[in-house]
Amino acid sequence: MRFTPTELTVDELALQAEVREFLAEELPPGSHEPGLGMSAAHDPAFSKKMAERGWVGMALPTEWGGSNKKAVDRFIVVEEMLRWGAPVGYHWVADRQTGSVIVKFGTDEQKARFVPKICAGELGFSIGMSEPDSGSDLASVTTRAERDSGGWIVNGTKIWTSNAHTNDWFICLLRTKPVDEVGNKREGLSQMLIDLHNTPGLELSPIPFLNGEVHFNEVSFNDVFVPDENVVGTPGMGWNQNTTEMAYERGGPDRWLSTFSTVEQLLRETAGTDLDTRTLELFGELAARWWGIRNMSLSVARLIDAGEAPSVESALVKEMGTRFEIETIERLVELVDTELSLESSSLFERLLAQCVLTGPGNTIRGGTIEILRSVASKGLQGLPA
Amino acid sequence: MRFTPTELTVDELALQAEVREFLAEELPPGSHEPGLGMSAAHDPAFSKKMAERGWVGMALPTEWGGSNKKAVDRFIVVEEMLRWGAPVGYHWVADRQTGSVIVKFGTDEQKARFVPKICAGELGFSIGMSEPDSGSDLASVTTRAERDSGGWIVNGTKIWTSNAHTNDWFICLLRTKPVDEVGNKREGLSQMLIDLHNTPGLELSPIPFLNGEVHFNEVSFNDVFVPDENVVGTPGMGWNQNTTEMAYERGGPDRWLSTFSTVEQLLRETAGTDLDTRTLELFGELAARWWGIRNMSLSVARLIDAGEAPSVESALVKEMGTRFEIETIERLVELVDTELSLESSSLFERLLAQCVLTGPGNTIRGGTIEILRSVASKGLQGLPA
Amino acid sequence: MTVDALITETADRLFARLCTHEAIQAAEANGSAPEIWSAFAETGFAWISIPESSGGSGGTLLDALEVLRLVGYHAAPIPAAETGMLGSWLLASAGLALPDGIVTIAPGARGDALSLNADGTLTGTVSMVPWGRSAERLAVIVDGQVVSVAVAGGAVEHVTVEPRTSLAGEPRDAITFTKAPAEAATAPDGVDAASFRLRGALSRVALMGGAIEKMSQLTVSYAQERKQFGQAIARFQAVQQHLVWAAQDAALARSVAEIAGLAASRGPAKFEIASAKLNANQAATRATKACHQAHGAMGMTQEYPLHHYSRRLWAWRSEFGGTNEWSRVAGR
Amino acid sequence: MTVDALITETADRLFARLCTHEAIQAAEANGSAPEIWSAFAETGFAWISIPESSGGSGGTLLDALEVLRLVGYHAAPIPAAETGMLGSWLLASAGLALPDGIVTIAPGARGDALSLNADGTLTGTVSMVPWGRSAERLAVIVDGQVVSVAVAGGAVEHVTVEPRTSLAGEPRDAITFTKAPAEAATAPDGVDAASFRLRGALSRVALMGGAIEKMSQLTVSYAQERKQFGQAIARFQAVQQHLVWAAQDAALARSVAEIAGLAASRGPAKFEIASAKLNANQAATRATKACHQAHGAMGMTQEYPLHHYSRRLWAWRSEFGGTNEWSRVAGR
Repeated sequence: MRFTPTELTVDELALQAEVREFLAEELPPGSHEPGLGMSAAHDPAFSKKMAERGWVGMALPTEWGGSNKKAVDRFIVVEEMLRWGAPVGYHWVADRQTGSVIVKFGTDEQKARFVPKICAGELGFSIGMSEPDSGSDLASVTTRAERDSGGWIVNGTKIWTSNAHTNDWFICLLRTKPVDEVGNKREGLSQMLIDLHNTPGLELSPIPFLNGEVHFNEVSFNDVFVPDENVVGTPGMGWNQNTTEMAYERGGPDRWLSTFSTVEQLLRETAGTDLDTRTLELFGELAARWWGIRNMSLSVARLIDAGEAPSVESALVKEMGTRFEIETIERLVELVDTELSLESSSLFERLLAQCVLTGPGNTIRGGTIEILRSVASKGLQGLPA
Repeated sequence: MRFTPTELTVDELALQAEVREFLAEELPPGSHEPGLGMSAAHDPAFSKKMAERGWVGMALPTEWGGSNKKAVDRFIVVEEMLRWGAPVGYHWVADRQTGSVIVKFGTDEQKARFVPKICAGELGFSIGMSEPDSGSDLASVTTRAERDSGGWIVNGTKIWTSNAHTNDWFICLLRTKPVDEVGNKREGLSQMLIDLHNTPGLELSPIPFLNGEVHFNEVSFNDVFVPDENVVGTPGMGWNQNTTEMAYERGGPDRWLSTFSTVEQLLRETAGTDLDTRTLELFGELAARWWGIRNMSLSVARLIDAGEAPSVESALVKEMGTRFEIETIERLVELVDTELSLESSSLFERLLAQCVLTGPGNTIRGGTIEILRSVASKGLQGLPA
Repeated sequence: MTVDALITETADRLFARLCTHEAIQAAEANGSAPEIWSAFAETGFAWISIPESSGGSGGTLLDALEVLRLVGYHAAPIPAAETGMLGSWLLASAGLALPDGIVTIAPGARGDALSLNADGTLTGTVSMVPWGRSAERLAVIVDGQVVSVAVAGGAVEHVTVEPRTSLAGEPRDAITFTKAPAEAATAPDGVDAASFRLRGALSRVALMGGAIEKMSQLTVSYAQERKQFGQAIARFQAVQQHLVWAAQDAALARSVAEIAGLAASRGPAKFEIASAKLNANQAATRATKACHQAHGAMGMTQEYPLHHYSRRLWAWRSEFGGTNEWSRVAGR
Repeated sequence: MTVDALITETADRLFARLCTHEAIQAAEANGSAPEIWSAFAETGFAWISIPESSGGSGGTLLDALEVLRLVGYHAAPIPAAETGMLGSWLLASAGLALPDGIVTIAPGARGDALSLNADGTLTGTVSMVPWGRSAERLAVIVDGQVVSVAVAGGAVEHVTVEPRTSLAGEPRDAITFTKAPAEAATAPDGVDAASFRLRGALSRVALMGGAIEKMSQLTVSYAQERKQFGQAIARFQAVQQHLVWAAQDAALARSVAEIAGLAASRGPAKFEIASAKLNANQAATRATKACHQAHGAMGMTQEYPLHHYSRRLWAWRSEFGGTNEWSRVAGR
């Protein structure tokens, strides 16, 4: 395992400058309430503007509407968007995962149907993976799809489906063969694409977050029919396809940037003032650690562009980033030593209040921190994940 | 589980004052290099002086030479000794554990033979428990004792036996029945008392510590004969007796005080100077946390005096104390921000250097931190340990 | 000095009955819980530790802290500390009358400024005032005077209440007084901004001890019931760590509250209260992290009760002084 | 800019052969390892990154850092950084001659004081001098001058060497000069106490990256081989945490060393080196804790090699600036 040091090329720096210019124009400071990482606001108009620049589905083939760019290019765009707290929620999952999965495993018909719309920022996707009894044991899927003429009949329940109420479709992991028939819970699973709002028998129930906001949904299936043309890849191979999807999710800059916009806001609010030693040292420490993790994350993107599959490296970076986020919040809370409120007049304090409330979720999204450790630990020992 | 708040009585405060006076007289500052917790120096003359005050084996019955005092009284004496870094190494284990085990499980003949000498500070004990392959799995004892006329023939190896080279006897956990005969590795174990220096077939090999000091030994048994009168309690019941012994070890003040003398030395060396905010805050935080853990530890001693068996409480306090020690060292190293050396002219820096080198051992002694968590976690769930 | 078991039992039973998940949720939505308050006030617990001669319910500071521990344990959405050991304590200390309703206080937020005018009226703004919108009066120290001023939820002249909330969704309002009629009396020796802040911190420590204990118990139950990979998650070492840390922090927070309470019954207890708040703050940070981690996504939802305790702990750890402030006090 | 694989391979093979457990232990007991040093010096690696025109071996700063990474990886008990990228760099920068033997430097310990006398001799004391007792000369900046002074292990007049050791048991001596003959030349622009401290910190980061990597590998092997409760301890979640954290810290420390090295090849790289040292220090603290925890008692013994790396890391994290010092630099 090696994180080869890498720096941005001249072209990549130009892209970074372009994104910064775009953001300064579209979202001048004060014009929007920044979102934190994956809780970024949902704004189809903004997604469309980004797509017009070629920044949604940018690593996908031009044939299907993508920009055929590199993982590092996507890294640059995502990094700037998250630092700015831009409203990238609508295209987030489709851009990061679903587009790639369809391009990799889907039929040409599916590619034509979905990918150009994803790249246009016109199609938001959710992921239907967790179930009420699955927890971190994601392969223990019990929502079953049974063969029917020309498709499948689905019954069961998915839970913690982020933004199902605001997105258009979701990609679902369903059991197409019982465990006792295939002998292993990772076999007999299939991925299917399902319209969230125009599917008879599909019902969404919001699960309010602890502060009342809705991100999560429960999605129940009552004899939902999914036509064969919406099955992605090979029936029964869903777990392997899904694992690939998870690997895309890890190691990206979302991990270690979702609280960094809060730090940057504190920098803005204290700019020009005489910092005390404690604040100066904390800024220094956070900047140094951000720099360290960012370099490693960028190395992972380069590895992907070199055609490698850095899954252990990604899990290591993600676990580090997650701990960095948690520690950043704790240190900031200690530093400001004041009562926080979501209604504070200081944007920094509002953001920090939001960080405190959503912080525990950072260790859960995309695999709990324990699962990440297990993936990484197996990789270190040369064992299969 | 409840840690009832408790404070020292007038008599207890008088004892504390007496101990402080004794220490100020016997070990005026500058006259000795303080030892850190369980690495305290070995000084039979000092142990004898303490015994003359009735402070060795003080909780043991007067009948056998003890002072019949309470656990809280012992707490007071031990706390002051450790804060002062006094050379309590020679009587440490005998005072803390072995004396109680013999009184609880031994024959009257054994009590008469060993306990008065322990209480006189004239008999140092070690513990023969760990084996090369046992690690944290302490019940996986393979050193076997086989029946022989009037006693047992012992073969095998004990390891990590602290201070076997400077103590007189040790109390050993030995397998007297094979596991496949008793069906459970916690059965078929027996405790025996063995002279460390006058026993044919017993061989000690020092295991130098990473800085060259010797605390640990390997002790090998080559057809060692142990007479029946040296078996403690019921043959085969050694594990249960031993578990009792471990419980005595936990929760006592040694856990959270072994680095505190270092903090107190820093206080002395900075006394009268104008402390910067960082130092002031660190002193405040450490003092506050010390106070918090000390109150809980004192509550445990009161519970013991009330005839309860606070094993979960002890494990919780010990795990907290261990983490407190580690964090204290890390915070002090960050605070002083200087190159440490065992040969520094500052006693504080010498102590801190010693803390850094021996710090990792704190999480190992008397059960690794993971084992403590497992004991505590089972207790919290109402499961048997 | 101990607390009568009857106090513990009565308060525990009362809150267990009133503070259901739904009731706490409703209090957050409505910004008040008048039924819970009136049932609580009826028992007299609201004025425990305030001498009967001053119009209180009598009892000791330890009694008051025990009631607050149970307020924390049940996440009771009421200004128990504010009305009792903080607000009425201020009023009684200066011989001012206790109102029948809720008394609140000004915790001393950044930017607060109040002044007594020459005509005896009060002018200025205080913020982060607990349940300001429901308070009958505010008790506050201004220029060495204990001042009692009518708030009446902003329904009186000269007073405006801007609703705000804490991280727990509990009211923490900004109140502006413009020449508001006020009663004032000289604060006796030992009653000043510093001693009030200590007392405020002590009230939070008691609340936190209760909340961490409940959170720890919830987490043990959840970990025993919740199954993953074919076994209860309590069997995983990583989860056991969380359970142990939460239990330690629960024990620590309760223990420091009780010891500091003993010390405060005898004197200013500056070191003890500072140390107790510092320990309670650190315990809250560790325990909320451990309990949320053990709960996974379920703990992040409104429908599961963990957040009643974790969010209150995040609010209380910042109220009446954070870790750095109290470490400086303890370090002196 | 990359490093020739031949450098990595040659140095790795050299150290693997020389730096056996016994050889490192013997070096600690004797306070020097002359055979290891001479084999190392013979390869020319000792003067890598110093221009051939100045008497060095040529090569880049990245080459030098790669050799130091391997010095750390193998716990080679030699003053490689001191003789090369620190001491000879100072001498060469001012056009002073490079000696054949070991060059050491003054890391700038508290209380150090040196002054050049009017007759060109040197007076004063420096402490924590790496391998002072084995050094031929000391290179140091005094009053804007690069000074080269003979030490010869204290075997010359005007110089006394008091042996001291670091936490790793490596020599960190105090040297006192009394009117010692010295050569001096004006330090060029960019060569001053601050840039020297940055360069010293960078050398430690490279060493630390290597040592954490080795420690992490040792720990993975140990956890796979060591059995408890009937299975390899690597199967326990608690041990897996330790393995993952150590591997992260190994990767982090190596990565920051390399990125900071790139930046330092182009300019002062103040932020990068400060950040790299801060990250390496934190990585060393976490990784030594994790690796010792996974090893249990075995890791605390002299006979098992873990301490060669962990003790060096404890020493290096304090050398050329701790975490607080560098966080202030990075924060500006």
